[in-house]
Amino acid sequence: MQDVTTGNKEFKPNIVAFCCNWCSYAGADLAGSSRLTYPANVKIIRVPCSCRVNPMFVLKAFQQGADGVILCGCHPGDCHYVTGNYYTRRRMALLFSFLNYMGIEKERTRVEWVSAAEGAKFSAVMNDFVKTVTELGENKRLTDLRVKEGK
Amino acid sequence: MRDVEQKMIERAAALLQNGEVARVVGWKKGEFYFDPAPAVFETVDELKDFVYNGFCGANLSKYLIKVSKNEGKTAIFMKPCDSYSFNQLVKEHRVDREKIYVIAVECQGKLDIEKIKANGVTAVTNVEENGDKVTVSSLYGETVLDKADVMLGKCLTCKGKTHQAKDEDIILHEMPAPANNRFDEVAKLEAMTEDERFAFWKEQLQKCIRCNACRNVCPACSCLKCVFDNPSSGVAAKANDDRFEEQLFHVIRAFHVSGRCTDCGECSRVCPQNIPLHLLNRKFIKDIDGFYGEYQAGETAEGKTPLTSYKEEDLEVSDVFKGEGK
Amino acid sequence: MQRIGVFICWCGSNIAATVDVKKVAETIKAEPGVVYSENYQYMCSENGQQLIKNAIKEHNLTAIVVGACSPRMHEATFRKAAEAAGLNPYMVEIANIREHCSWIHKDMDEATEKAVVLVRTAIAKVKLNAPLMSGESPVVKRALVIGGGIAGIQAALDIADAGFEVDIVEKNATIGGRMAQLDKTFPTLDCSACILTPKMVDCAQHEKIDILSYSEVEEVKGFVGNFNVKIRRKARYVDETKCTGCKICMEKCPSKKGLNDFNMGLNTRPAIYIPFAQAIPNVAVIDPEQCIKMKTGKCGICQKFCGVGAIDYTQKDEFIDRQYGAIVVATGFKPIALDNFNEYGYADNKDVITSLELERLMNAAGPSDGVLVRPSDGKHPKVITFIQCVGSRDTSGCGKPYCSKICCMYTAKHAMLIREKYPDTEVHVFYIDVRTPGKNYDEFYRRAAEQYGVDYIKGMVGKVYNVNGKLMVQGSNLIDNEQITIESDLVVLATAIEPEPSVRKIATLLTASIDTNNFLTESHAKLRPVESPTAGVYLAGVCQGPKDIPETVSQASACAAKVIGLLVKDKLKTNACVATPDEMMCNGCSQCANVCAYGAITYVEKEFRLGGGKTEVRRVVSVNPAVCQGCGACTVTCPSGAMDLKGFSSKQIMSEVEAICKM
Amino acid sequence: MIEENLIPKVGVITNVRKDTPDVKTFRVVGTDGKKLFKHMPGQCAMVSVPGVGECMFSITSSPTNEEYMEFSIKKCGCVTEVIHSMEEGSQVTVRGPYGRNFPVEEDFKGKDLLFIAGGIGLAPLRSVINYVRHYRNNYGKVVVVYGARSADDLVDFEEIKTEWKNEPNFEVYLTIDRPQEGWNDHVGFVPSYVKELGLDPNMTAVLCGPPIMIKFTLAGLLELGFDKSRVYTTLELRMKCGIGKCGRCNVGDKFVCKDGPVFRMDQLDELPDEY
Amino acid sequence: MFKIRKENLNDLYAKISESMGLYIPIKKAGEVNYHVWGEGKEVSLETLKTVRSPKDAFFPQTENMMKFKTEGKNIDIIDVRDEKRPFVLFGVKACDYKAIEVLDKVFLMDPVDTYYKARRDAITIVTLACSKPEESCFCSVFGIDATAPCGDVTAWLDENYLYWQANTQKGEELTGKVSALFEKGGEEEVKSQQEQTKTILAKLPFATLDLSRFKPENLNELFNAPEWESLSEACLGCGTCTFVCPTCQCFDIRDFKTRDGVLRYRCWDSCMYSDFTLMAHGNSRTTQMQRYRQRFMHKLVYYPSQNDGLYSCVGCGRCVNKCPQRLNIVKVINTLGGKKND
Repeated sequence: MQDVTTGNKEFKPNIVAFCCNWCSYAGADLAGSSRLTYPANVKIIRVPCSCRVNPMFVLKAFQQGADGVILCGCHPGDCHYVTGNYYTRRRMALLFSFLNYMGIEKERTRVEWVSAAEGAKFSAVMNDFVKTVTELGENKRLTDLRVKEGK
Repeated sequence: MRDVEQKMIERAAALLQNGEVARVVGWKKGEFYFDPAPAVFETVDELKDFVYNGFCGANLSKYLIKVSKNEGKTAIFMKPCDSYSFNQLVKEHRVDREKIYVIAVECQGKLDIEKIKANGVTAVTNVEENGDKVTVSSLYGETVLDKADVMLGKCLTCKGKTHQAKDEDIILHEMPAPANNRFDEVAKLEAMTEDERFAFWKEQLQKCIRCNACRNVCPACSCLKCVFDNPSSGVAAKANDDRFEEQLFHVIRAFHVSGRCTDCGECSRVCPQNIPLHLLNRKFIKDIDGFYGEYQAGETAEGKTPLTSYKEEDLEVSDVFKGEGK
Repeated sequence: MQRIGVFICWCGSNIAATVDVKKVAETIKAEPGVVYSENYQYMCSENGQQLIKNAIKEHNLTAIVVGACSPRMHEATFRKAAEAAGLNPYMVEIANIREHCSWIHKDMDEATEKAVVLVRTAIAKVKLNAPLMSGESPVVKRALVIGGGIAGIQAALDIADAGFEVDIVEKNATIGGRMAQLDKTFPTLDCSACILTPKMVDCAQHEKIDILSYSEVEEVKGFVGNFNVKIRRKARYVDETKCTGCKICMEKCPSKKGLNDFNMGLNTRPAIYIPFAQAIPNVAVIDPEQCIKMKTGKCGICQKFCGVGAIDYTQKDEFIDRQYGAIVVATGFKPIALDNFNEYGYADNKDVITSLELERLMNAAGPSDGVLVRPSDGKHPKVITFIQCVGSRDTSGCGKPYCSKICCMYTAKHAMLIREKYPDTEVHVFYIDVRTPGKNYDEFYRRAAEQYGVDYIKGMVGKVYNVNGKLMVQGSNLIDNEQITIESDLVVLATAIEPEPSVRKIATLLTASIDTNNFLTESHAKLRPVESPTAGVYLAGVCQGPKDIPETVSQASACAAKVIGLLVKDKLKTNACVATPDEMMCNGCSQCANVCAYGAITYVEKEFRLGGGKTEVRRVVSVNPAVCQGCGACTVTCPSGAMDLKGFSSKQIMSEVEAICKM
Repeated sequence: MIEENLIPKVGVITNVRKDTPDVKTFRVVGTDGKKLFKHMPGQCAMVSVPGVGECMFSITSSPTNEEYMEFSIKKCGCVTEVIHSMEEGSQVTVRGPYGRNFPVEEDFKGKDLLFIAGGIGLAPLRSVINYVRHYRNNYGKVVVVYGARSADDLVDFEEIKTEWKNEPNFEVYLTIDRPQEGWNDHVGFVPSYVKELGLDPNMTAVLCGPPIMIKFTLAGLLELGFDKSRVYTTLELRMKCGIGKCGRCNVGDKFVCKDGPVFRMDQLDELPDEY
Repeated sequence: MFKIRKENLNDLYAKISESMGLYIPIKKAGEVNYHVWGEGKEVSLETLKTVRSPKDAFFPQTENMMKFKTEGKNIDIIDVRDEKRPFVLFGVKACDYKAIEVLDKVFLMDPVDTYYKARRDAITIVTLACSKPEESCFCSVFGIDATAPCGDVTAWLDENYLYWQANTQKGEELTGKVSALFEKGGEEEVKSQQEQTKTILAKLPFATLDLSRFKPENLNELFNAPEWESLSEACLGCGTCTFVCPTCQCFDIRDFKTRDGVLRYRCWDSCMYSDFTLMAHGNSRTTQMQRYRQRFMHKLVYYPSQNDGLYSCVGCGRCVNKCPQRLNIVKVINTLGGKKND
């Protein structure tokens, strides 16, 4: 891990992005084929639908040292599975509000709707999210020291 | 309260005697006035130990999951708040309503022996309830306390005195409902800065010894195997080896019961370290009310929960923190 | 433990230019579980696939990871290759090191490092993959075509000719669609009605085709091979089975002031009407908003005169449920509203018309019986100016960013027809570009410009205004670089087209995705242009993108071919990545069933053995794998984790998370 | 210096043998190629795959084998599944030896010995039997009765056929539950076979196998006149620490890992019925 | 005997902390537990019972044991124990001190638990006599004198002074380090406090508990007693009693995956948990009654039978106070112990 405080090297946040297979993953593909760049520290996990993302996965990511977690899904109403992202929306609204209630910085979590046609949006969202989290700094509040000390 | 207890014993005896029910779930005398324990009574004879007093705070509804599997009908004494949990259990098919006979009983708010002791009274040998006052006898003398000061936390923010399910009731006195807004404490935390909230929960959760009392007492935690006990879940743990695990356990537990938690307050009551766990669940309830319209779990035994339903015009996740100004 | 093979693709230079593929392959060799790691120029090529097959056999691989392009591209390819080598196809994972890596990163070190992480992540997942088997589900041998325009008609006829039942659901009172409104068609100038109406009649007479006109799709459930569709049959107030199409009611109806939609509102029609002479079905319909009887309760004249007693003012909407194996969406288009284009004076001047209105004015069955007259005064226009790209290729936000594709050609057609029929008419065309790709198209346009003397002006029109009944068209001539004003009698706007608005609802019902312009998205822009991403749903005509008649017909036939290919199968392989419950952990709470959009979850009472010879009956979940689409909504709803998703199990996703964070 | 008894040693798998469809025998040595530690017949060791878990297994090889240890492991859970997927060269961690051994140097000496095993139950007995074979002169007659569901489920069949059967004053009786093609030996359940054999009740007996087999075999032996004080068995209970601290294997006033796993039947009688 | 004014106790803590760690009851987020002392911390010696017992000090709830580094197929084992700095455990009540003896017998008995031993060796224990026992206390039943605990140093506290008496070599060493803060005297005050406390102790409601039936020879009879069913009926199967108990010592050994290897740690476990005895092919205790019975049988019968009649309950009463459903060992003793009179 980079030590942010020493400033030896620029802090590069570790971002986990969960993307639904039908819209957002395809949107990310389109960003790729359109050569719309975003930082390499965004790593995408493909899930069938945003509603597959269990809060446990989000917490797991933070535990393992992610600095930001973003979920991307089809726009509400356009879910490939009809209603999946409606549930995602409720679950994540409540979860993220709750995490913030426990003092976890609200900027570390985000949900964005990105359609298969929105390669540009995907790239813009990722750039913005990386920027926000970079400004926020390392995730220290919701992380497992045992994991990091391993290094 | 003695008259209520007397009536309860009479009804229990009658129901057992005429074979309407095979057992009665209630509370049993302990070593003191203030330590009755939940119990199942199967014979009239056993009812000699039956007790109902200000220390019967325990929510009995969860016991029905196990007890109602037995042959025959089960009668249960239920306080207003317990009836919400009961409905939720019926809704989730954990308890067969047909096999339960609900006797709604009066509740004037329950007492907390730890709060009594926190008033400097120790070596308590007896407690007497007299209306608004509580007289505590101890080896070191006698003390009179205001009942309002020594009530269980959950009773101070009582949801109301209406039973949500009943087959009959034993209500002999009026039950005044308290005026507290149960979301005040949550709002107070919300008004803090992120840093303050973090510090608050860090200190509170650091006390957690992972005894699982909150989970095991929770009527909404009725999984056959909890994810935290399941080695293949990826989050199983027996203790909090790192601060993260304190957070993980309580976040996931609160999420899992969100939309299902009736705010019965048992989690906070049983916590040996007095962590205000209800404030976690209550945040979800407050948010659900705020985001999706008021919802009280356990008000009915039917319908979908807020997390298993949706509206097309639901609040966007990005709007959750809008207008917060922090 | 798995014996994993890793295959890193260069994709020519697409990946190799920014990712050090050899280094990735080398680094990955040290990963626990990896027994083989290789890189190759084109993994998806025949040779690349052979390399994978050989490695699977030689090294006894139990799972493979391919670091290549998006799994949306070649996952199926590599799964097939693995299967051919005796491996379960689901023991394949793809690390997307092209779209998600090489194409978006420039720095070689950074991209290489990320590629390694992505491959490791795929390895972490594949370690937990289990061989999956697809189930089977029966196919209902009937197709639904939504939309009865030329696209729908063509698709329905082709499918029906192959021997399958087809229902056409058309929201209007007749099939025929936009093409029925056209006069002539480019580039051959044959009469639209002459080529369309026989097809309409074929539909009506085809024993395999059921036309559900004046109907709309209300609800779609189910999945490929097994759609359950609820259709609203709107009340016509005329018994379809009795009406003979004699039109006496139309003559007798006292309320004749309804705008005639078919003629783009250029003339009126009675409250009870048959849209046009060749309508199919040739059955009247009452407009309840206009009908005096329905509004006031008095009148009833049509009922009196109807010889067969077909009129029924009390008719209600009816709902019918039908099962289909496949669905074709052919909902068509409409010209955009011109509210944002005041500069052309469309709202203020009757003689500023759209091209589709011109079609009706020129049509023999149109409001002016085919005589070209000005809508304002019925006089023959001497100077006609056409304005191209009204609302098309518009980046200002007022119109549509796309090219509507058909305007150049129909304007050339209009100009040519006018010049031919009324040689004394002066015809000007303002254009930005003239786009005529297509067989015989450019020849057609040149004929208009060269042989018919149509005045093509490259330039934009700034303003159309009325001076004493004359339409002043003020524009720029970019060739001569001058501002010009043309005094015209009639101005025709080549209005952009957009998808018929009802497509949004259809898309939602079908869970088919839609792009920012409301065109339905095809599964792949090049390789799967007629399939929607929703299995069993196909797209024909303008609902998918602007196109002309020949293209629409081709696409409709392509759809039909796809549908036929589906319907000839007796059974379909179902999704293998379905929800899978652990009954031992399920407490039967029903939360998961509440979020299942497909009704795939039910509950059963089941007896379980406890220790010591005791048993217990518990309510436990049961998932119908033929119905489950594998979204995973249920898995998160289940607090105990009793519900998991094959292919995307919680353990798999969590180990992906771990691998990603392990940088 | 107190011996570290909770920190394991690294063991290298040098040989994997598939005994039955779900039993494999793993040969393990230290990273230096030598035997990890000394042990006595009946003792156990904790074998672990870091990150997966730790499990107690009886050491199947005889203490007289100075080169390596063997563990016969039946696939029945998370850890065993991973171990089963291991190949030569894979590493595990091993700590031990734990528990009391069979009294081979005390009570067994000079006695006629009867070994009765069912299925994987032969694994712990193999260590004793081979120990006895090694010090053959210290013991009297040896009778082995071994049964399994089918011929394929018999562990160490090769060794039994080629070595044990040829040992002097050493009787081997094999049985399988159901008839099977190519099987010319006895067919039937172990308990009934034991009774059929009419064994000498003065022998010292060692039983190991599934609980149900133990129950009925013991009843059979008692019928034949065996005394519980001369019948031994070995218990398998969930053990964690191996040194009698963690409480997991506590039954009555005994810790199986420390006071067992070898118990005499009369000792077990004193314990509450919870093992 | 030495004494120190109460208001100077902070100096004492500071002095001790100079050279050693100091674990002392400290109030944090409303609850008193043993924590490392530091300037500004709210020490609460008056608290009769900390929520968690002082057993944490040598048998912490979680303890890292070793690390495995894995590279390819190779495993490296790394002992992660650090040198145990000597520390003082301050304010241990008589019952809790007795509990340490109970734990010692388990962990220091051959084969020795080296993790426990390392911590145990590093600790100097300062006990504190009780002056205000409460209704849940019943240490006297186990022959414990709450007014005169042992330990390396024994201390007494009254309104004005803390009194200090070294009992062992370790205790003398500690006294030497801090003696500058002390004045001599206090024997009289201590004596009178002890007498006063003893009269209360004799009056405590549980002072007359009868343990006579809990003997090894009654093992099977007690085990098979039908009363266990009703006794355990309300048990939630949580670990509260176990985790607040000063003598419970069950633990689990678990692995945690870090970035580059596996951390093996041990943590408290509870025989009340349904998965305590779960193994791949079954569970030897499937009902909560069995698990409930195990805990109390172990405390009252099994442990004494292994350890010359020493009970593994010290009457601290924590479980009496903390059981969510008000079940406890006293109810067990009264219900099963009363049987001999029938």
